[in-house]
Amino acid sequence: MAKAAAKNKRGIAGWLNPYHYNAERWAYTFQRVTGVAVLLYVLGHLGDTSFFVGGPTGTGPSASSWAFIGTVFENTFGHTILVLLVLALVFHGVNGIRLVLSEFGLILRKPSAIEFPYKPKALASGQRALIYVGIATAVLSAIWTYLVLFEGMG
Amino acid sequence: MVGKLVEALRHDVVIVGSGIAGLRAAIEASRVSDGKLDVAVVTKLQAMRSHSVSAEGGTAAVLYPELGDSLDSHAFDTVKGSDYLADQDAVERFVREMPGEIYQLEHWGLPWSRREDGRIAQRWFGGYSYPRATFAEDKVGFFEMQTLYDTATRYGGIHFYQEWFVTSILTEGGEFRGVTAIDMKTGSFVQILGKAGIIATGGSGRLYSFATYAYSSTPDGMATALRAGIPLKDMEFIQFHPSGLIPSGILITEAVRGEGGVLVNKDGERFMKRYAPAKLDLASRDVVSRAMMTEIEEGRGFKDQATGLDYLHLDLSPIGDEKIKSRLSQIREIAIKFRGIDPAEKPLPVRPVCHYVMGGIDVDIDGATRIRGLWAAGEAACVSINGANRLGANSTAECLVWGKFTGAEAARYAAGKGAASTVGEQVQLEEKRIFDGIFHGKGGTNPYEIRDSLQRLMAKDVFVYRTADGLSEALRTIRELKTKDFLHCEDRSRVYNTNLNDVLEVESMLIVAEVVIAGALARTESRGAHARRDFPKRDDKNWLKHTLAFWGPDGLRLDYSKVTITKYQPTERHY
Amino acid sequence: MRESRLMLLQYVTALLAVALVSIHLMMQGVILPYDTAISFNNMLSIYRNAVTAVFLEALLLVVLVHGFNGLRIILYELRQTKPWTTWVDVVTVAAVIGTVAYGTRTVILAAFGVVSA
Amino acid sequence: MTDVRLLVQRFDPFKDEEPRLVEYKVPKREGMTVLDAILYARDYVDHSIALRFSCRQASCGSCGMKINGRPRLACYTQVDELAGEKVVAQPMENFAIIRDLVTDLGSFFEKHAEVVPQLVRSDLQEQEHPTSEYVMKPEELTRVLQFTYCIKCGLCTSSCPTVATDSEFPGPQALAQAYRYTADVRDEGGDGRIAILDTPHGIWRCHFAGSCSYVCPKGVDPALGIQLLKRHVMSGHAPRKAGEGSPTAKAGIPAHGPGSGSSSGG
Repeated sequence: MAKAAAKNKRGIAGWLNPYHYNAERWAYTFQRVTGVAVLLYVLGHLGDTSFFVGGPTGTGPSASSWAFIGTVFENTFGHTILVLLVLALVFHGVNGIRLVLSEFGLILRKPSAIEFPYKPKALASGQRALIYVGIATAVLSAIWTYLVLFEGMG
Repeated sequence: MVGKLVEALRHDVVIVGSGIAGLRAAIEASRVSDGKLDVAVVTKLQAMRSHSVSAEGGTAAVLYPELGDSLDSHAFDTVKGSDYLADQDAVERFVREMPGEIYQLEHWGLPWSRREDGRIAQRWFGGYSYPRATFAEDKVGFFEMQTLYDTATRYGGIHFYQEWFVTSILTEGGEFRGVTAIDMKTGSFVQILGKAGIIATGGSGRLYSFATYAYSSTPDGMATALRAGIPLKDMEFIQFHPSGLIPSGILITEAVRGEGGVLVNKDGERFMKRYAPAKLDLASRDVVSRAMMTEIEEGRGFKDQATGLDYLHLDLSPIGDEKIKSRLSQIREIAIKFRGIDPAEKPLPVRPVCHYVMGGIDVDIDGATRIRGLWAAGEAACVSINGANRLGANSTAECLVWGKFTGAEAARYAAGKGAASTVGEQVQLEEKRIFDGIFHGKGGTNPYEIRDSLQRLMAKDVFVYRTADGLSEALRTIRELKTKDFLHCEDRSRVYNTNLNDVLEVESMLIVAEVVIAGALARTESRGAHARRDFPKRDDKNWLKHTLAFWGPDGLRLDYSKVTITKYQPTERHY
Repeated sequence: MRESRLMLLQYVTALLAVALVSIHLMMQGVILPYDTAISFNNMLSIYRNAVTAVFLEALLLVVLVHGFNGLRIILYELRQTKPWTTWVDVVTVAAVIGTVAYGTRTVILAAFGVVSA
Repeated sequence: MTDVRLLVQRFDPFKDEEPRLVEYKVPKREGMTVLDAILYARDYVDHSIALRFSCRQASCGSCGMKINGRPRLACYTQVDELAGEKVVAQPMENFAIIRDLVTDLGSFFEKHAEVVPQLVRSDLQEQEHPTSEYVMKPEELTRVLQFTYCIKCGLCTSSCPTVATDSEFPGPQALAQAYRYTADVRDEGGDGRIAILDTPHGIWRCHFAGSCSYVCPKGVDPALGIQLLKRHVMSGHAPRKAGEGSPTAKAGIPAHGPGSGSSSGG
C-alpha cells in the first residue's frame, strides 16, 4: 500500500531491532524487553505464592496447596524459567542503575570543546563499561542460580 | 495534472530566498510592523539549507573604537578593496550600521567567540587595517543562519514556503504584483501575490564547477529579475577566493591566513612577499588569487593527479594544533574528512576558486530595484559596496544590513497599500513557458551536459586572468549552447520533480553567464577581480563606472552608470 | 501531574527494588539453601515474623508500582490518542491497586490465617 | 576504474505501491562521496532520481539519508568507508517519504520551533535595541558550544527509537536545542521550556538509547544535552529566572576591557 510506504515510521521495530546502532541502543532494547518479561513473571509469581494460602479461594497457610505448586514449578521447566528470570532481572537492575544515574546527569562527562573525529560523551567508555558490568553480573548471577537449582549448591 | 493553476496566495511582503539576507529581511518586516504584516518567505530549499550556512571566517564590524578601530577605517578598507568601484555613500552607510547588527545577533543568541573578559572577539582578515572580523569559530554564516532562523520562528507573521521554486516576477505598470512558483511537493504552479517583494536569492557561483558554492547557488533570482526588466550590474566581477580545497573547491577560510597560515609554492617559498610585501598573505583576495595563478603559470605549482588541477600549498603549521582545534575546527574537520589531511601536520592543496559575485541585481542605496515595490538584498543584489572586489567578512555583513533595510522599506511600503491584484495574462504565459516549453518539451540534449560544458568554458576562459580572445570564444560557445535542445524534462512525476528545477536552473545559468562574459569582454581594463591580460592596468578615465546589462527580446544590451565617490579619491592600490 | 513526579517515583522505586529484590534473591539460595528457603515451614516463619512480612509487603508494592509505571511508559509511547492515554492511566492505576491488593491478601492470610495441612 | 554498485530506493506515491531498490553503475573516482555517486546517476543515467542536497560540505543538513542501514549525510560519507561492495541509499526512517530519497521534515521543524529555540530575556528593550553585547565568558560559551553545532539534518530523530512510535515526542534534535538555549548564561527562558517538556510526551520519553549521539555528524551529542536537561526538569527549576541572564558589557564590565581585540577568545 503506497500510503503505508510513504508513512515510513519504524514502529515497534525501532524498539526491538537495534541492529546498525550503538551498544547503548542494544542496552535500551534489552532494558525494555527484560522489564516486560520480569513484570510478567511477577504477575505469575503473585499467583503461585498465593497458593501458600490456598490460592485465590484459600483462607490461610496451606501445606498441601503449597506442595501442589511445588510439583508444578519445582522441575526443569520451572527452574529454567528462574535462571532466565535472574539473567533478565539482574541486567535490568544494574543497567537501570546506570540509567537512573545518567538521567540525573551524575555519571556523564561535562560538555567541553570537541574535536573531529567526534566522540560523543554520552557514549563514553564509562557508559559502555557499565553495560558490560550489567551483562557480566547478570550472567554470573544466572550461573549461580543454575548451580543452585540444577547442581544443588547454595 | 501538472502545472494546473490552483490558486492565488496573498501576502503583504513576499521575500524570495531564505539565506541571511532573506531571513533578516523577514524579521525586520515583521518587527517594524509589530507583527501586523503577513510576510512570506519563499525558498527553493528548506529553510536553514541556504548557501549562507557555508560562510566561515567572519563578519566585519567596528566594535572597539576605543582600541583603535574606526568607521572611517572600515569604509576606507572596503573602498580600497573594491578597487574604487564601490559607491562610497553606500559603504559609509554600511559601516555605520554594522556594529548594531553584531550586537543584535548576539542578543538573539548567536554564540560569537569571546575574549577572556566575556566580550566579543575579533580577528584579522584580508585587506583590513584592523582585526575587525567578528567570528564564531569558523562557522560564522552557519551561526548567523541558525540565529536568524530560530528568531524568525518567534514571529507568527512569517510564513515559510519551503521548496517552492520561484520562476518569475509579476508586474503591472512597473509595479510589483507578486511571483509565480512551483510547489515542489505537489508540482502545482501557484501565484503568490504581494504588495511588496524582496529578492534575496544569493549568488550565481555554480557557473563554475570548482566553486565554494553550494550546488543550489544558481542564478535563478538574477535571471528572473533580468526577465522582469531589471538590469544586472557589474556581473563581470567574480571573486576567486585564494583557497579552494582540491578536489571540489570547498572553502578554506581566509581566517586560516588571518590566524597565521601561509601560502607556499613548490619551492617552499612564501611567494606573497614578492606580490604584496606589506600585507603578504592577507592582501585582498583579487591580489592573492592573481599571485597564485602567476605562480602556477610560471611552473611553481603542484598538479593533482586525480583531477588534473594545479594547486599551491596552504601551510597551517605556524598556527599550531591547539589553535587550529579551537578557532578553525571546521577547517580541520573538512581537511581530514574530505582530503585525509590533518592540517597541523601537512599543508592543504588549494587553488583560486569561484567564491562570490560582486555584481547583481541593480539596486539603489536602499536596495530598491527599478520596479516599484520590489527590493533586492544580499549577494543577489549589487548596491554596490563591493565594487570590483569584495573584502572578506563584508558579505555576511552586507546581507545583514541590506536585509534589514529592505525588510523595513518593504514593510513600510506594503503597509500603505491595498490588496494586491492578480495579473492573469503574465501567469498564463509563464505557465506555458514552463510546462509546455520545458515539462512537456522535447529534445535530445542532456541538460546536465549543457551545464557541464558551461562550467568547463567558464573555468577555461572566464577565470582569474582573461583575454579578448578567450572571452569572445566563450561568448560564441555560450550562444551556441543556448540553441541546443536541452529544454525538456525526462522526469514526468508531479511530485518533487528536481529535473524540472534543474533545467530551469541551467537556462538561468546560460543567461547570466552571457551577461558575465559580455561585460568582461567590454571592460577593457583590469580592476579588482577582473584582470585582463591584454589590458593589465586600471583605467579610471574610461572605466570608473558600473556595467549595467539589460535583457530584452533582442537579447543583451550593455549600458553604464556612474560611481558615487565621496571622500576617497581613486589611487593606485598597494598591499 | 507533572511527568517528572511520575519519573521520580520510577527512579525511587527502581533503586528500592534493586535493594529489596537483591535481599529477596539472597534469601532464596544464598543465605539459606534453596530447598529450605521454599519449604512450607520456612515460608511460614517468614510470613509470621513482623520484620520479614513487612519486607515482603514493601517488595510487593515497590516492584508492582515500578513495573506498571514502566508499562504505562511503554504504552504511552505506543499510541498517542487521547482515549488510549486515558485508558492506559485507568488500567495502570487499577492494575497496581488490584495486584497489590491480591499480594497483600496472601501476606495477611499467611501472617494471621489458620494453618491447614 | 572500477564501478560502484549503487542501489537507490525509488518511490513515487502516485505511481508505486511499494518502494523498490534500483541499481545504477557509477564509475568510481578517488574521494567519491555517496552524494557524488547519486548525482552521477541522476545527471547521466536517470534524471528522475529525487533527492535533497545543497552545500556538499556537511553544513546545510539537506542530504540526510539511510546509507547501508545507518542514517548518514550523503555528502559526508565516502564510498570507500562503507563496508561491503554495494552502496544502498534509502530515505531516512521515521519521516514520511515524499518521493525517492526525499522525506517530509515538516513536523521536525515544527517540533524544533515548539521548544522556544531563542534567547528569552526580560530586558526586551535592550534585547531588541542593543547597546552592547551580553557578557559571556569563553568557558560559559564552551559549555553550550557543541550543542549549537546542530545542522537540523534529522539524522538523530530518524535514529530515535521513541520517535519510531511516539509522534508527539519532540525528538532528540528539539530536546538538545532546548538544552542549548536553557544552558546559555544569557538566557532566562528555561522555566517556559521546562513547562513544555515536563509532560507525558515530553523529555521523559527519552530513555538514553544514545543512537542520536551515535549518528550525529557534527558532534552535537544530543543524548548528553537531554540527560543534562533532565536534572533541571526534575527539579522544576531552570538555571536562571527572569532578570538573571548575564548583563550587557556596558553594565557588567568596564568599557575598555582587558586584552586586545584579537588576542583571545573562543
